[in-house]
Amino acid sequence: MSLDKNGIAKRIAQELKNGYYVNLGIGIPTLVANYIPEGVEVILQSENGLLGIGTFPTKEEVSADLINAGKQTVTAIPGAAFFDSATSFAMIRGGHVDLTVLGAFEVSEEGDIASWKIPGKMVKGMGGAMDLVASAKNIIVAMQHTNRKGESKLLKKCSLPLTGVSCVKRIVTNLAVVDITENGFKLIERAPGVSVEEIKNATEGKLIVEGDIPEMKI
Amino acid sequence: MSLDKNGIAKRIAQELKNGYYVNLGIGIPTLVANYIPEGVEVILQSENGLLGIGTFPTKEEVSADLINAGKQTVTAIPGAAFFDSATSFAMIRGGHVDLTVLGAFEVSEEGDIASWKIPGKMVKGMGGAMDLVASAKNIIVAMQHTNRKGESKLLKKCSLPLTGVSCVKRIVTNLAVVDITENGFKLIERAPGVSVEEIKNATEGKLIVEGDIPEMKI
Amino acid sequence: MDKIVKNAQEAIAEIKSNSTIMLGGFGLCGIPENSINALSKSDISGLICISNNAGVDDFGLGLLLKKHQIRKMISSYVGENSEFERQLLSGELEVDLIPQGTLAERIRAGGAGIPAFYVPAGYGTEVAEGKEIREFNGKMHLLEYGLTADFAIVKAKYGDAYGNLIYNETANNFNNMMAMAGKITIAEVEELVPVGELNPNHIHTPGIFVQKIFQGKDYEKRIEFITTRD
Amino acid sequence: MDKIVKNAQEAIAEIKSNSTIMLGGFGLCGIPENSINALSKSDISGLICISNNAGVDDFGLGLLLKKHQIRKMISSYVGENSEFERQLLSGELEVDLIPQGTLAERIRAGGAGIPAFYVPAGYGTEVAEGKEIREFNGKMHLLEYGLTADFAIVKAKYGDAYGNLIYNETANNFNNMMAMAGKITIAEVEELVPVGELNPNHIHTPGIFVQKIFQGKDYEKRIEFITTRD
Repeated sequence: MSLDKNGIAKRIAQELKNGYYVNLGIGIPTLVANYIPEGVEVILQSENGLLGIGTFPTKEEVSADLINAGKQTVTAIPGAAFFDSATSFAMIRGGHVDLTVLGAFEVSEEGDIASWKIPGKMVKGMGGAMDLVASAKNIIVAMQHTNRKGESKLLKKCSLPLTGVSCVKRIVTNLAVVDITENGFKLIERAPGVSVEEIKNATEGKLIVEGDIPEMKI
Repeated sequence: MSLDKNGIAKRIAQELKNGYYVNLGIGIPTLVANYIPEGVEVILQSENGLLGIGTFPTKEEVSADLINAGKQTVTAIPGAAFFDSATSFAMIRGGHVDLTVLGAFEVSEEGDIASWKIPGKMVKGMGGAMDLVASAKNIIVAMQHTNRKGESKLLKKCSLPLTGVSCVKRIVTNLAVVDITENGFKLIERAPGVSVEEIKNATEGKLIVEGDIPEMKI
Repeated sequence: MDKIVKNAQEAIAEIKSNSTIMLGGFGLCGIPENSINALSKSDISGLICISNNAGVDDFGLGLLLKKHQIRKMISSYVGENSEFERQLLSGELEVDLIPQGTLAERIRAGGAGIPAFYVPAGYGTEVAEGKEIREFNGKMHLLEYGLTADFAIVKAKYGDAYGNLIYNETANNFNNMMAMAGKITIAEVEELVPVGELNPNHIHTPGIFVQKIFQGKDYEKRIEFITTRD
Repeated sequence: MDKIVKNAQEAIAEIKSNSTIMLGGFGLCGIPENSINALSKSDISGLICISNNAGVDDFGLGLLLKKHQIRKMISSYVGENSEFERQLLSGELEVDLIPQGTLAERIRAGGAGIPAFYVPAGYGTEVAEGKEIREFNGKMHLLEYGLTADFAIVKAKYGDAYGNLIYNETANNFNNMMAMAGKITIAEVEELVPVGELNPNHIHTPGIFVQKIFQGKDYEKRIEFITTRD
């Protein structure tokens, strides 16, 4: 059975290590914050100028001055810090953020990512995505394995305009955990009840399958 | 009668305009702060991270954390701001400081300045002088017209290693106020009782003298 | 050293049509509301606006878009604005999209007298088209240029007559760097306090970067997405 | 996320001979006294030290110079130190002199992932020797490179277990940027306060830049030139 969005977020949350500074993109990545394993303390960075994103506020706590990069009202944890956008991207570009999780339209065998622009559709802009993928030490993509037409999003080459090249390290989809290796995609885990065959069929790029592929533990 | 150090400082103080941000170098330039004309409000920048240098502290006010670029204890005026060295030089390099006053060993006809290194002598370093002269909108040099051997410090070409090129706008010495023009040094004012002839004799570079040269009003 | 002007109208009086202006804020957070409102009531047009976003249809820069006062936007993300989309598709409006971190750093560089610098963001993408590429430490980088503007308009929580500014929470965002990069920088503040009242250790934007400041009024501080846990 | 270590000795335990280390401070103002004292009691040697100044004979980096623990200094100004002068003239010590603003910006760039940038400082002087020169806006500039270090050691007034730091007065100076540029950054603080006690609007160095922090002790805070008006 393929994972829902929360399932993908739960699986990604297992990648978090104690002491990590993490930037979570909009969409599924944001949900990761709900599943941080017990005993693991991470600090969430928001590129609009906040280190230490807290929960959503109560109605009384809402502050127009305190939002995340998705422009939602948030709170700040005790020990948080506010700063300007240049400092925020100094953290990102300087490699101080340990893990970036973001969504994508497509990922290629070589770790290229397309996530910001669909020709013919209104272009809203790349926001901070190009900065994040160009500099993060570790990038995990959270996305569906196939698009609405059932076409694979794990491709030999991306067909859409790129956000960055050779940068994605791991992909967590509704079907599988896939790593980017020198030789292409490598299947690491299957979603519960999903067969290797199903994953292969849903993957356009070369998929390396070595030995038994364990099921995710969600 | 040639000016003493305080005289030079007093004359330079006349260059200050209301609302100026000013960086004063070590030595004579520091004395300028004592002669700011009435009705003129300027804010003094110290490149170690202070905007709004105040007077020297009383014994009780002394703070080891509050010094100027000459490493002397100072105070901060009401309305002062502290910041790091990168921000401090962003102000300087970005042209936000209106006037820089500094000392020099030599200045050339073309506005080159030598102020940091004498071959054969221990080199202490350029500190912030190269940054200041490369970027300040307006640079006034405060110095003696001649060195201890009686040799001119206003030269066709500097003989000592340079701090910066084509940057000095005006020189105030014990003998004269001299501007740097496209055609060389231009005599603007004489120190009280000092003749044009004396100034010419003390200037190695080409000195343009046009019309009557007024005495400084100190 | 008193830089206080009476209100937004007086603050923007010098701004001419076809100027390049930077406007602080991220989404609607920390935008100079009073100044934008005053601009929208003026007949200034042909503006090139450098701002991370473009407001919403009836608030923020959306107000200037609606009145066709903007010729070009330089931003990282321009969603949430249907009038923007219409003008862009019809060719009435130009847009330059820049990665957010590069935009922030270009503005800081402009204010700090750094004409150009190298960053990895955008390498291998259409952002790199026409740009100089250079390898450092085994990684490809693009040459990016410092940005300045005829005017920068920023908004802070606290300010004083010297132009010292303190921002609140994430409303700092682009304001601090833009203050550095305006040839003339206008600051509007929620609370204009007497000189000496701000702790000099806590100042985000030292007054040297600010030329005009005024006490703002009637802040709406609209929120794009109110999300609560209750 | 607790980054607290017991003391200076524990904080510097990882530092090996021949490391490159940045040390905050301007003159003797804001230097990491405790860490320097601990280094001077260690047998670490061959250090490359990036610090605006080199201390005085019997305080600050002068202590490490006296014990011949420093191989090379990267500074903007190294006066006020006769042992320094002796070692330099005898060839025991190397020194790289860098304009102060360029040094500050190179450190910030290193911490901010900017490999190189252009500045006007030093053009036409011996500082420009061997450097790439390029004209921007009619003015000549030098290409300068970002600087990082194996370790950065900084000193702040206040800090917490997350590594958030607040400096006092002009004791900020090089500390803030150096914290960004250390692969491992060690912070010593006059007052280590509980997490949540520092106002998040007032933090100069966000904790992400700091790996170890400790409560310093016995600060001497020596002053080079006590000048008073009375």
